[in-house]
This record gives sequence, structure tokens and C-alpha cells, in this order.
Amino acid sequence: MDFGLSEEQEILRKSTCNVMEKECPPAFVKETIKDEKGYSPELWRKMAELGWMGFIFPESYGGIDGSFLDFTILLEEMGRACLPSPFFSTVILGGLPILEGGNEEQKDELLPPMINGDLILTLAITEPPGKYTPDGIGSRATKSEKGYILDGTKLFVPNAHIADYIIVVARTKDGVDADGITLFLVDAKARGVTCTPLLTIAGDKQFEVALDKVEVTHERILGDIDKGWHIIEKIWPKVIVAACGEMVGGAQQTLKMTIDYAKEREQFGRPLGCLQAVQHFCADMVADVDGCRYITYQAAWMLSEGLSCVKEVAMAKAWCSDAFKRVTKQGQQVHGAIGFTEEHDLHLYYKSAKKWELLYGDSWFHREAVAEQMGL
Amino acid sequence: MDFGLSEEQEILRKSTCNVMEKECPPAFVKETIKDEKGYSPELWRKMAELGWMGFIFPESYGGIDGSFLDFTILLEEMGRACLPSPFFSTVILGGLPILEGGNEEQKDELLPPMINGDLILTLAITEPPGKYTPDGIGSRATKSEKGYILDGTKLFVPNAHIADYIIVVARTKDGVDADGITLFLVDAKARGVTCTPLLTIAGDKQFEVALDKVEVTHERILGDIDKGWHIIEKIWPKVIVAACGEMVGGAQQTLKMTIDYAKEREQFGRPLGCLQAVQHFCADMVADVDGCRYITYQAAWMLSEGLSCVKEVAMAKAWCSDAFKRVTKQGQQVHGAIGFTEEHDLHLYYKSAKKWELLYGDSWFHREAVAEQMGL
Amino acid sequence: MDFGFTKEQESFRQEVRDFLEKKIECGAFEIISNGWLENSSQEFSKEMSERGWIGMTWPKEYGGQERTYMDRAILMEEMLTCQAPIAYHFLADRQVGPAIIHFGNDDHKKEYLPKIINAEISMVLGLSEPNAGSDLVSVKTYAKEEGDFFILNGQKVWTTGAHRADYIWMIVRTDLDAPKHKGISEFILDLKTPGVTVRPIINIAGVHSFNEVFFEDVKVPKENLVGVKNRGFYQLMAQVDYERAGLERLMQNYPVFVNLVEYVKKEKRNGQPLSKDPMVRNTLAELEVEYQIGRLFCYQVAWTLTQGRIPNYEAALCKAYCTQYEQRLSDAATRILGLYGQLMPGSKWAPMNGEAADSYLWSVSYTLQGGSLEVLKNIVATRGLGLPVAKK
Amino acid sequence: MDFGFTKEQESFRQEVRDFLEKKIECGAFEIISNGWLENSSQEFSKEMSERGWIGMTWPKEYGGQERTYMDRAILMEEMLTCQAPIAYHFLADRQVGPAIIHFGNDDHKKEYLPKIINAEISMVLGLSEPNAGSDLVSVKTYAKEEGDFFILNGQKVWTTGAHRADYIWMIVRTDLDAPKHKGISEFILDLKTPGVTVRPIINIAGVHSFNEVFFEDVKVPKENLVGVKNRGFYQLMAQVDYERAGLERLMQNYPVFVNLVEYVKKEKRNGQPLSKDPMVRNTLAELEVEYQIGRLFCYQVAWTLTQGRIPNYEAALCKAYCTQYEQRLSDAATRILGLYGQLMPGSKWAPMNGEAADSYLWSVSYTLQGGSLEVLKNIVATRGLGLPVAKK
Repeated sequence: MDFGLSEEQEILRKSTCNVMEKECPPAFVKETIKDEKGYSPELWRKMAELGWMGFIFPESYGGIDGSFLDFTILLEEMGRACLPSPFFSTVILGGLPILEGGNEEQKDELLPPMINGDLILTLAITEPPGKYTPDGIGSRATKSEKGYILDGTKLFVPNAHIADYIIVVARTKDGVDADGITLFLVDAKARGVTCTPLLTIAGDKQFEVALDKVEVTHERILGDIDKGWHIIEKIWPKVIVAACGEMVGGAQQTLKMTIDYAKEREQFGRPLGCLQAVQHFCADMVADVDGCRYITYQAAWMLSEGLSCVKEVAMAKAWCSDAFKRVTKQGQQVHGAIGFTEEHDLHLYYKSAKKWELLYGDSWFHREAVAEQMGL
Repeated sequence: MDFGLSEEQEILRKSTCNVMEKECPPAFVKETIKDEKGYSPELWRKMAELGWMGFIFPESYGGIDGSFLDFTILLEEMGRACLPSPFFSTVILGGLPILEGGNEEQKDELLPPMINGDLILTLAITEPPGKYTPDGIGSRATKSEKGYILDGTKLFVPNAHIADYIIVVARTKDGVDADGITLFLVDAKARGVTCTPLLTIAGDKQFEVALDKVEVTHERILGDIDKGWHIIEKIWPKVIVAACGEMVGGAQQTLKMTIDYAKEREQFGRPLGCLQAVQHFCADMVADVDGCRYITYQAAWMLSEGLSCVKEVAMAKAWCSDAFKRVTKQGQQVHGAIGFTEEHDLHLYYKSAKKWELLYGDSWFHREAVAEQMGL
Repeated sequence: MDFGFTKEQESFRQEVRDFLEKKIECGAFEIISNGWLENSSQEFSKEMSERGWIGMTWPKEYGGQERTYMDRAILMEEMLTCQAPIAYHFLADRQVGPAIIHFGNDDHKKEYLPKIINAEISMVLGLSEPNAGSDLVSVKTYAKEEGDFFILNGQKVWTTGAHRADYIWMIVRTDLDAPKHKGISEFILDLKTPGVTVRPIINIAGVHSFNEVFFEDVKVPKENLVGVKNRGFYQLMAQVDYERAGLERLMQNYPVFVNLVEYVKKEKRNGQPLSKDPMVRNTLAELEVEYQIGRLFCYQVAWTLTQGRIPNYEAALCKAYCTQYEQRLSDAATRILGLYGQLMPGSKWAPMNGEAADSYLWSVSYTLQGGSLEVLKNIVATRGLGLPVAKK
Repeated sequence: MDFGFTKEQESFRQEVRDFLEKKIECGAFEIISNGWLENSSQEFSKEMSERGWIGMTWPKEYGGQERTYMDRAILMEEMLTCQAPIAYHFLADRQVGPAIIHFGNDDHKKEYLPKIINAEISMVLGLSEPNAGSDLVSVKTYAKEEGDFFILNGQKVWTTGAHRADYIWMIVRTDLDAPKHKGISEFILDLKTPGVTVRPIINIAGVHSFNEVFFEDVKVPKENLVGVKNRGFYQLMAQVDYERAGLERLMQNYPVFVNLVEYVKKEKRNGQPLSKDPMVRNTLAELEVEYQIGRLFCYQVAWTLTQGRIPNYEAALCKAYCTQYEQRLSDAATRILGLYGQLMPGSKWAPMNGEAADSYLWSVSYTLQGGSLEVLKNIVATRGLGLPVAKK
């Protein structure tokens, strides 16, 4: 066991942190969230140049073949900065399914531009039932001459408005099972695709994507017909742990801001941090934050090592969901009224914690998965 | 609305409290718990003389026809003292079903001696499934020449070892429904009745009562054949609120001991109660205790007024179960190691809180009842 | 003990309900969380005034109805249930009026009380300052005596509603040399007085509710001082128990609960209503129990006031408890809604019009406003339980 | 970063497991909560000693194995999993030995270390006194210098295991005039010395684990002072991070969890296993997640020590977190067992032999022993996060 970062990892962390501090300060975050696009193409380009989009992709596509563990460090720093960008949707939700399920032509076509920062991707999985399970998929893909016709309503699709391709999860066979689900690479500008923005608590860009007789050719099927859910299952642990990675960073930053504030702010003639109530809040926050870190990196390490880790992944999200939220709540309480203002930065994390809690299953959902793994 | 005690209620509270303080100090409680009998016949007699056993029974049987609301005050004081006695089992679990379901002969025969302190009663309802619902009743009552033959195993029967009669809940019809359940007044010394003590966390006397071909005559049937569950349903809200009444007293006393200790005990050169952590513990405890009091008395008042209060009763037990336990846990934490010794009195309440939490349904159970009442 | 309402109380409640139902029917306002505090309508307040529902507990000599605090609690419970727009008169009715009755002179009473009762003026509270939040004795805004005036300089912050109010009721320092808590006085000030600047603060729900209020050489007539000079802090402490007592601390986001219960009954998951999910049932039942406990706490305080007694620790305890409940409610609501719990008011697909997410944002302020949770617990422990005050 | 164990570590774990399995098979001990602390067996400790499992992290020159703290954590995890009876050597191995290595002179090392490693003596800690619990600097037991001796008078309390141990490692006052924390020294004392009286304290689980230890004119040879006179408090502070670090703070009632999971799988309610109850599933999964977090905290501390670094706040945090987990576990276990959760060890019908109820009683002590939860949180906040220490 080794709880420390290696020298290379420390360099990676530090350099990522430097980039974020310089390019993505809180003022930038707030401005970008309010912007309709929701990201900065300039920063996006820089991230591509730094190799971030290709971090976990093979060198053959222009990637740098980094480990998922190291990648988590990158995500942690993005979470620390509350970076608004289509990174998660492009690389994790878009790139990984292509890498996992795409044929050589698709990979050659799509991965290099994605890695170069020229392609924005996203995944349309959830529908009105609001689930991440096969029985939540009802969108229909009907066979046509050239391929398939897609119909249905997708919800909570991140960055659909700026995506080049939306990977759509649809049914090629009726039913509620995993079998019969197929993935399609849909051109976001295709006829019949309508994206309507949803207003979210964290100000991130999520969309309703309505599919009305959208034509998709055979070449745009990702993986085998009816077997698309296998691809989702393969990448899903990484989706969850990547989310946890961002949460670790967010929680850490909230703690830091709170400690700093408790040291500086005077009340009753002495620093706020003298109060035992504040001290105990902070101590509880440390347990939450350290817990997030270890349980997340444990899962990331297991993914990197190719070990089976269904339970560890579920544990990570179960813990991070509650802990990050608790940390932001306590942070707000320590900050007092100043933290309730839009001007202050703390709310970015408070909102982000709620977002990440609800995305990809909250602690109830993941504890159920843990229970399953315990043989209950 | 009136949250205060009337003058009469205040006198009742005070006089009960005085009796308890004099006759039932902690040393007495500890000694009595260790005693095999588990109660003091002398004190029992005094309680009868004070009219406590007949408090909520009609004057025609020698009772004083007091209100259930006032009765709750009595119970609160018993709870405050952690009184070890067969009061609850005799009066609530035994007396009420007789009053509710008995015929005139049975009432004339049993209630006056019970009220005089000459009769100890109990109720045998729970069986190995550990439930308070009809589907938990499997003991069989088979018709015989003289009446019925009882077979089965009853668990968690309080004071069975000193009871004169055990009211046994048994099936006269197969099934899992309420219909088909009958109550029997079983002589505790009858052939085939075997009482085996269970060791409980609070040291109260609960028993396994094994029934092996126990003969019961027709005269000993309480209420109508097959309709016994109606009697249980009728008295059950009072059983629950009576339990809550004891919990209010226990919680109140725990709070008092803790505040006193926080004022007296010096640590780090000043009273423990100066520490903000201790202050906040105590403030939380007050909310718990006041909550116990109001929610319990609200239910007791509604019972007294004959108002429908299924939800209020469930709310009372749901809240008291968690709150009393929390209070004792926090009380222990404030007391530190001294509270972990048998010599100290605090553990009586810590144990009592766990007992009362588990008896008659914990907060999960009663919240489910609340949900039902909310139309969920 | 008695946990019922009298016939008169029941019929009064019905009267209020009937009034509100009519107003809702004709679209006078929407039932929306925090509406009671954010929606200010002089017209609505005037209608309440006509019914005697402003200053209803005040003595008749000042235009009040001398009704009990229980009646006021009933009125408030109904108003809050549908989040009626009572912000115009709320603070003056709850707090400023009673303070004037207690500490004001005849001129103050003649000047302000009728206007409050008739909903002719709106008032806000100016307590917090940048370095005096929970620690109010540290206020620095200074009123210097000069002839018939005080010259006021300084700044207030977190002044809810100052942008739409006529007057500010404030504490300011009037003696720089005295011990902190012995150099504070209470003033009432017209917000249109030259030298007063109100600047908006946008909160994390994106709403302009708070303000900064700046005072630059503001000439305040001496008669605007209320009560005894330099005794303002003690006067204030006597007032805050009213502030802390109310159902408005329990029901700020009440519509969230009502709507949530309805939502889970209708919404299907896996072919059956979401309300059949055991975790959802347990969570909602827990909230219901907690709500009912909080309601009893609030009524207990109202009852105490009705008895003519000042609540000891109960008001602080009540607010501490109730605002935590409101936070748990908003958190639970977003969770139960799942992915939909993210959606803000006005969003397509937002259930309950986004009130869950919105209330999760507002809820941050619930345990801070009018005395932070920690300060309230300190009060319960020291004033209520007699635990020793730590030396500072 | 690496969350795996090396092959050597895995095979060491297997070695320990094999040893324990054999002992359990031949009935050497029962798997029972708190067994690691309550069950003292010199025989068992000697067997561990033979395998090099006592003093395993100590330098070879003192008879140690110079193995890593990770290895020791693995050993402890296995021992605690089956609650092996390690009380005889536990405190000496964990704490007293390392203290002697750090602060003792050559005579101390020669005298005690081999005996500890060979399981020839058993030691306990004498820290708390009636008026010095969390506040250890207030110890009053006084050692007065007289010629070649100290004359000891006073009293220790909450001395776990003093009734079965040979030596007590204690802090006592050696300077009455110096500031409190600068007048304390560390001593090692034979409990058979005349003037020492051990009196039992029965805990709320009905068990004799604690003791009071009285000292009446006890003649303590000067060589029993360890380290620098009047520096004892500082020495002690350096030692407690070892005390706080271990898996023994997470796993004191570990069998409760194991047995509970098995129980709910087998026990039927309403015709299906209790494990299918959603509240039970959620509760147990939550405990599992919390347990695994605690385990990572413990290993993080072991890893830090293995790196040759002293944990900063991590040991205090670890103990604070883990002992709270143990409390939640025992509470949840009694609840899940329902009415059966009341039943104590030895009772007819008691599931899990009454361990749930018993552990609910013991759990009171978990957040008090070796530094109360509150003190530990203070340490995390001040030492770990650099928050200012409040003036007293």
C-alpha cells in the first residue's frame, strides 16, 4: 500500500493545479457558467495541447496512454477548480464508449480529433424515468433502408448544444432488458435532433434531446446491434470514479476555503477557528474529505490494475455523494452570510456537490449496489 | 392549547415524584434489578394504596377513573425513576385488555384485586417472529371438552415469573389474519406453562413462556372467540403512549443529570459546561427531550379526549425511540468514563432507552405507520 | 394540558383560510417557498390590515386588537401554508411595532404605530455589519451627537428587503468609549434620508433579497432614537425572542413538503408509485414527525407569550430546531427527485417547478439568519440550562 | 499510490491466518467482541512471541524484527478479525516498548524489552486520574524525591487490566511548582510494590476491566523514572499517536458486523430473508462503506509510520472516526435484531450470543478511551489544520 503520490504523480498534480489556478479562477468559472456555451474554446484548446483529452487513450490515436489512476489526479484538479467544460462528457462519456465499442474505422475517425480538441462528444442515456439502468431506456431505433430511425426523448444530456456527436442509447428490441439496446453515433446537427436546455442547480449545461425520426446509417452504429449495454457496463465504473475524482477535488477545496476563513475571520474578538464548534466542524470535514480521497483512489487504482471492483466503485460514490455534500453544508455554516452571496465562491462547491450527488446514482443507489455485493 | 400542567396535574406530578425519590432511588433500582423477583412487594403495596393501579379504571372496580393524560404524568415519573416493577405489565398490558374485552364477571373478579395490588398480570403476545402484528401469532388454541388447549412459545413476556395471570394471544383459527385470534386468561401456575427468564439489556424481567397442552376453560376466554385482536388493537395505542410516557421521564432525568454534571465537573481548569461542544450537546438534548414531552402528551391528550390519533401515537413512539436514545448517548459522552461504571446511575437510562426503543416498535416501524397515515 | 384549539380559534383559522383561498383563486399570489419574505405587496398587506391582522396582539390604545399570540400563530400558520405575500408589513408587525410599544415614547407611538397597522409603511431591520454578524455587539456604525441631530456613518449588511422598504430599524454605536455592549442605541430612520445608499447583494439562489446599506454623514433627528441611549443592545435582546419564535422559521419552504408528498404519490417508478419505495416512505415520515415536533415547539412559544411570559430558552431552541428541519427537507426533496432534483424554477421538466433545488440553495441561509445555529445553541445552554459562559 | 499488498504481505497475512485457524480449531479461544482487550493469555502471547509477532517493528538490537508498521497492521487486522486473546502483551507491545526504546536508558532497555518480547511480563497504562481524564496535565499523583527513591502517593483510575498485569507505565507529578505540563514524569512500576492497591471497577456491561490503582507511600527506585524528569508529558504526547493509530479502534466489536450480516441472510421475515428488507440493506451497506473508510484510515496511519514519519492529525482523526463507527454498528445491530436486540450474552434466544446488546453497552467507552472524541477533534483542528487554540 502506498497512500502517497509518486514523484511523477506529484508533478502531474502540481502542473494541472497551476494551469487551473491560472486559467480557471473562480471569476472565470462564474462567467463561463453564465455564458450560453458553458465553456471557453481557448481553454479547451490549451487542455488539448496539454494532452488531457488523450490522457487515457492509446498512443496510436494520439493519446498518451496514461493510467486511470493518474487520470483521476487530473480530474481531482478539475473538480478543485470547478472547471466548466465539456471534458467529462467528451472524454469519459463520449471517448470511452468509442474506444471500448467502436470499430477501427470509427476509432480512427473520431478519437484523434477528440484528442486534438476538435471534437466534442456526449452521451444520451437517461430518459424520463430518470434512470441509469436498461429498464429506463425506451427510445426506439427502427430499422430502415440505410440503417435505423431513432425516436425518443433523452434527458440530462450534458453539453448537447456544443457536441458534434451524441452517442444515443436506444432499443433495437422491445423490452426492459439489457439485451436489445444499441448505441448510435448521432450527428448533433442531424435533422430531427432538438436540444432544449435544462436549468440546473450547478449551472452546468444539461439538455433535453428530442429525437424525432432521426436517421442513422449502419456506419454510425457503435459496437454490436442489441449489445450496446455491454459497452455502457464496461465504461460505467470509470464514469462513476471519474465523478468521484472531481468530488474529491471539490471537497478538498471547500475544506481549504473553510479553514482559511476560520483562521482569518474574527468574531467575538478572536478568530472564528477558536470556537470549538467550528473546530469540530472542521475536524468532521477532514474525515469526510480524506475518506473521499482514499476510497476514490482505491477504486481508481483497482480500475487501473484491471481488478474487479464493482463494490469499491459503488462504495466510492456512496461515500463521496454524502461526504462532499456534508462538507459544503458545513463550509457554508462556518462562512455565515458571506457564503450565501453569489459574489463569494463557496456556492460553486455547494451547488456542485448537489449536482454530483444526484448524477450517476446517489448514496441510496450505490449502497444498494454495495448490499448486493455483500450478498445481502 | 395549553402546554402547562394544571394545578391538579402539578400536584400529581410532584407527589408522584416525591414518592419515587423516596422509595425508588437509584440504589434501590440497581438492587431490585439484580433481584430475581425484579420488584419490591412493599413498594408495590404502597403504589396500590396510592391508587396508582386503579388510576385509569372505573370507580365501580375500585379505581379512581383518572384521565389517560394524567396517567401519563404518573408514568413519566416512573420513567424518571427507572422504577422496576410489574406496573406496566399489570395495569397496561393486563388490566386494559380485561377492562376492554372482559365480561362483567371477569372484570369483577380480576380488576378489584389488581387495583388493590393483589394481582399481577401480564400479556403474552410476541412469538419467535418477534412481531406485534397478527401474522406473528402462531400459538394454537385447540378446542377441547372443557374449553381450549394452548400450545406454543411466547417470547418477551414481562414479569411472567411473578404474574398470577398471563393473557395469552393465540389462534383459534389457522391463518395469518387478525380474524381467528383469541385471548385467554391463563393461570401462570397452570400445568404446561413454563417460564424461562431472558437476560435483557435493561435487566427488566422478560420471559419465554412455553405453553405445552395448557388447558383453559371457557370462562377464561377474554372477549369473543376469534375476535381477540380487536381488544389488542383497542388498547395498543395506550400501550405505546404509556411507553412514551416512561421515556419522557427517563430522557428528562438523563438531561438533568448531564446538566448537573456539566456544571460541577471541572476539566481544563473550568467547568465542563463551559466547553462549546458540551453546550451544544446539551442544547441538542433539550430539543430531544422537549420534543419527547410535547409529542407524547399530545397523543395522550388525544387518547384522553377519545380523538382518533393513529398518526400522533406513531409519531410519539417514532420520535421518543430515537430521541431518548440520542439523549442517553450524548449524556454518556458528556459524563465520560464515570458514566461507564456500574456504580454510576446513568447507565440505567442508557439501557432503558435501548429497551424502550425496541419494545412496541422502533422508529422504523412507527415511521412506516406514519407514512401509511400520510397516504403514502 | 390541552393540545386542541378553541372553537373561536378554529373559526378564526377558517376565516383566514377563506380569505386566502379567495385571494389565491383570483390569482393574487402564487404559492411559492420564501414567498412570505420575498413577496411584498402593500395592497395585500392593506387587506390584512382591514381585517385587523396587523398588530393584532398590540394593545387597543395603539390600534391593536389585543388578541393572543396563539391567534397570531394561527394567522401565521395559514399565511405560511400558502406563502402569502406578507413581506411588506411582516418585520414591522412582528418586531419593530412591539419594540416601539416597549421602548418608544409617545411621539414614536403616534408617529409609527398607526402607519404600521394601516400598512402605510414598510420597515426592515439593520443589525448585521461586515464585522458584526453573530457578534452584534461589535457594530461600528457610529452616530455622533451634533446639536439636534446624530450624524450617522457606517455600513449595514445582509439587510433583507431594504430596497423596497421605507424605514430601517437599526442599532448603532453612540458611545465609542463605553464597553461594547453599553454604547449601542436603537434608531429608526427613513431610508430616503440623504446620505443613505442601498446596494443590492445577490444571493446564491440568484435573488436580490439582501442589501448593503451605507450611511455617509446622514443627519438623523434626535427624536429618531428609540428608548434609552446606550441601552440599545439590552433593548434588542428583549426583542429577539419574538423574532425567533415564529412559525416562519419552520415553514419557509413548506410548499416543498406538500408538493413532494403529492409528487411521490403520483410519480411511478418501476411500475408503482414512488411513495411505495421504503426509503422514500421512511424519509418522508421522518420529515413529517420532525415537522410536527417543530410545530409544537412554535405553538409552545406562542402559548408562553400568550401567558404573558417571555420564553426563556424556548424561542432560541425552536429556531435552532426548525431551521435545521427546513434544511433536511430541502436536501431530502432533491434526493427523492433524483436527477430531477437538480432542476431549477423555470426549467423544462422541473417537478414542483424547481422548488426542491431552489429551496436547497435558500436553505443555506436558514441556519444563519437571525442568529446562527451555533449562537442559538449557546443561548439554550447558557440562558436556558444555566451552563457557565466561557471566558473569552 | 497503491492500494494492494505485496506478495510478502499477502503471504504473511496467510501465515497469521493459518496460525489463528489452528488455534480456533483446537478451542484456544472464542471469537467474541472486545476479546482482544479482555482476554489475556500468557500462553497465547508466548506463542506469538515465538513467531516474532511481539515487538515486530522494533530494532533488531532490542530483539525486534524491524518489520514495517504495515506488517504489524496486517497482523493486528487478522488478530482482531477473530479477536485473539492478545491482552497480555498488547499494551507493552504497542506502546510501552516503543516508549522505552525512545526514552529509556540502556538499563531500561535491557531490563524490560526482552521480557516484553518474550511475553514474560504484562503491562498496563496508568494515565487518567479522578480529576485528570481528558485533561491529563492535571494529574496529581505525586512522586517526591527522597534519596535513591521517589515516594509515590495518589491514585490512578480507569486502569484497564491492572488486576492481571505485572507493571504499570504511568505519568506522575514530580514538580509541584512548575507549570502543570512541565512537572510530569514517566515511570514504570512493579504493581507488586508495597503500597500499591488495585481495586476493581465494574463497567456497565457488568465486567471487571477497569481498576482504580492507589499509591500510598510507595517507594519507587529512581531508576524507574524513564526519560527526562519533568518532560514526561511531552514524551507521552509523542507516544499517543501510536495508541490512536491502530485497527483495534475500528474492530473492537468486529464480530458483531460479521455475525449480523450472516444473521440477516438466514433470518426470515415475512417469508423472505431479513437481508431483503430495504432499510436493513441500506443500513448494512452504509456500515460496510464506513468500515472500509475506517480501514483505509488505519492503513494510512500504518503506511505513514512505515515511511518513518509521525502521523500529524491522522491518528487522532482515525480514532475519532473509527470509534464512532463502532458505536453506530452496535446501535444498528440491536435495531436490526428488533426485540432480540435486547438479549444479553448467555440468554436463551439471544442471536449472535447477545453480542449486539453487549456491544451496545461497551460502545459507550469507545469514544472515551484513550482521548475522548471531543479532545481528538480538537487535536485534528489545531494540530492538523492549524486552527488557533482558544485561550483558556
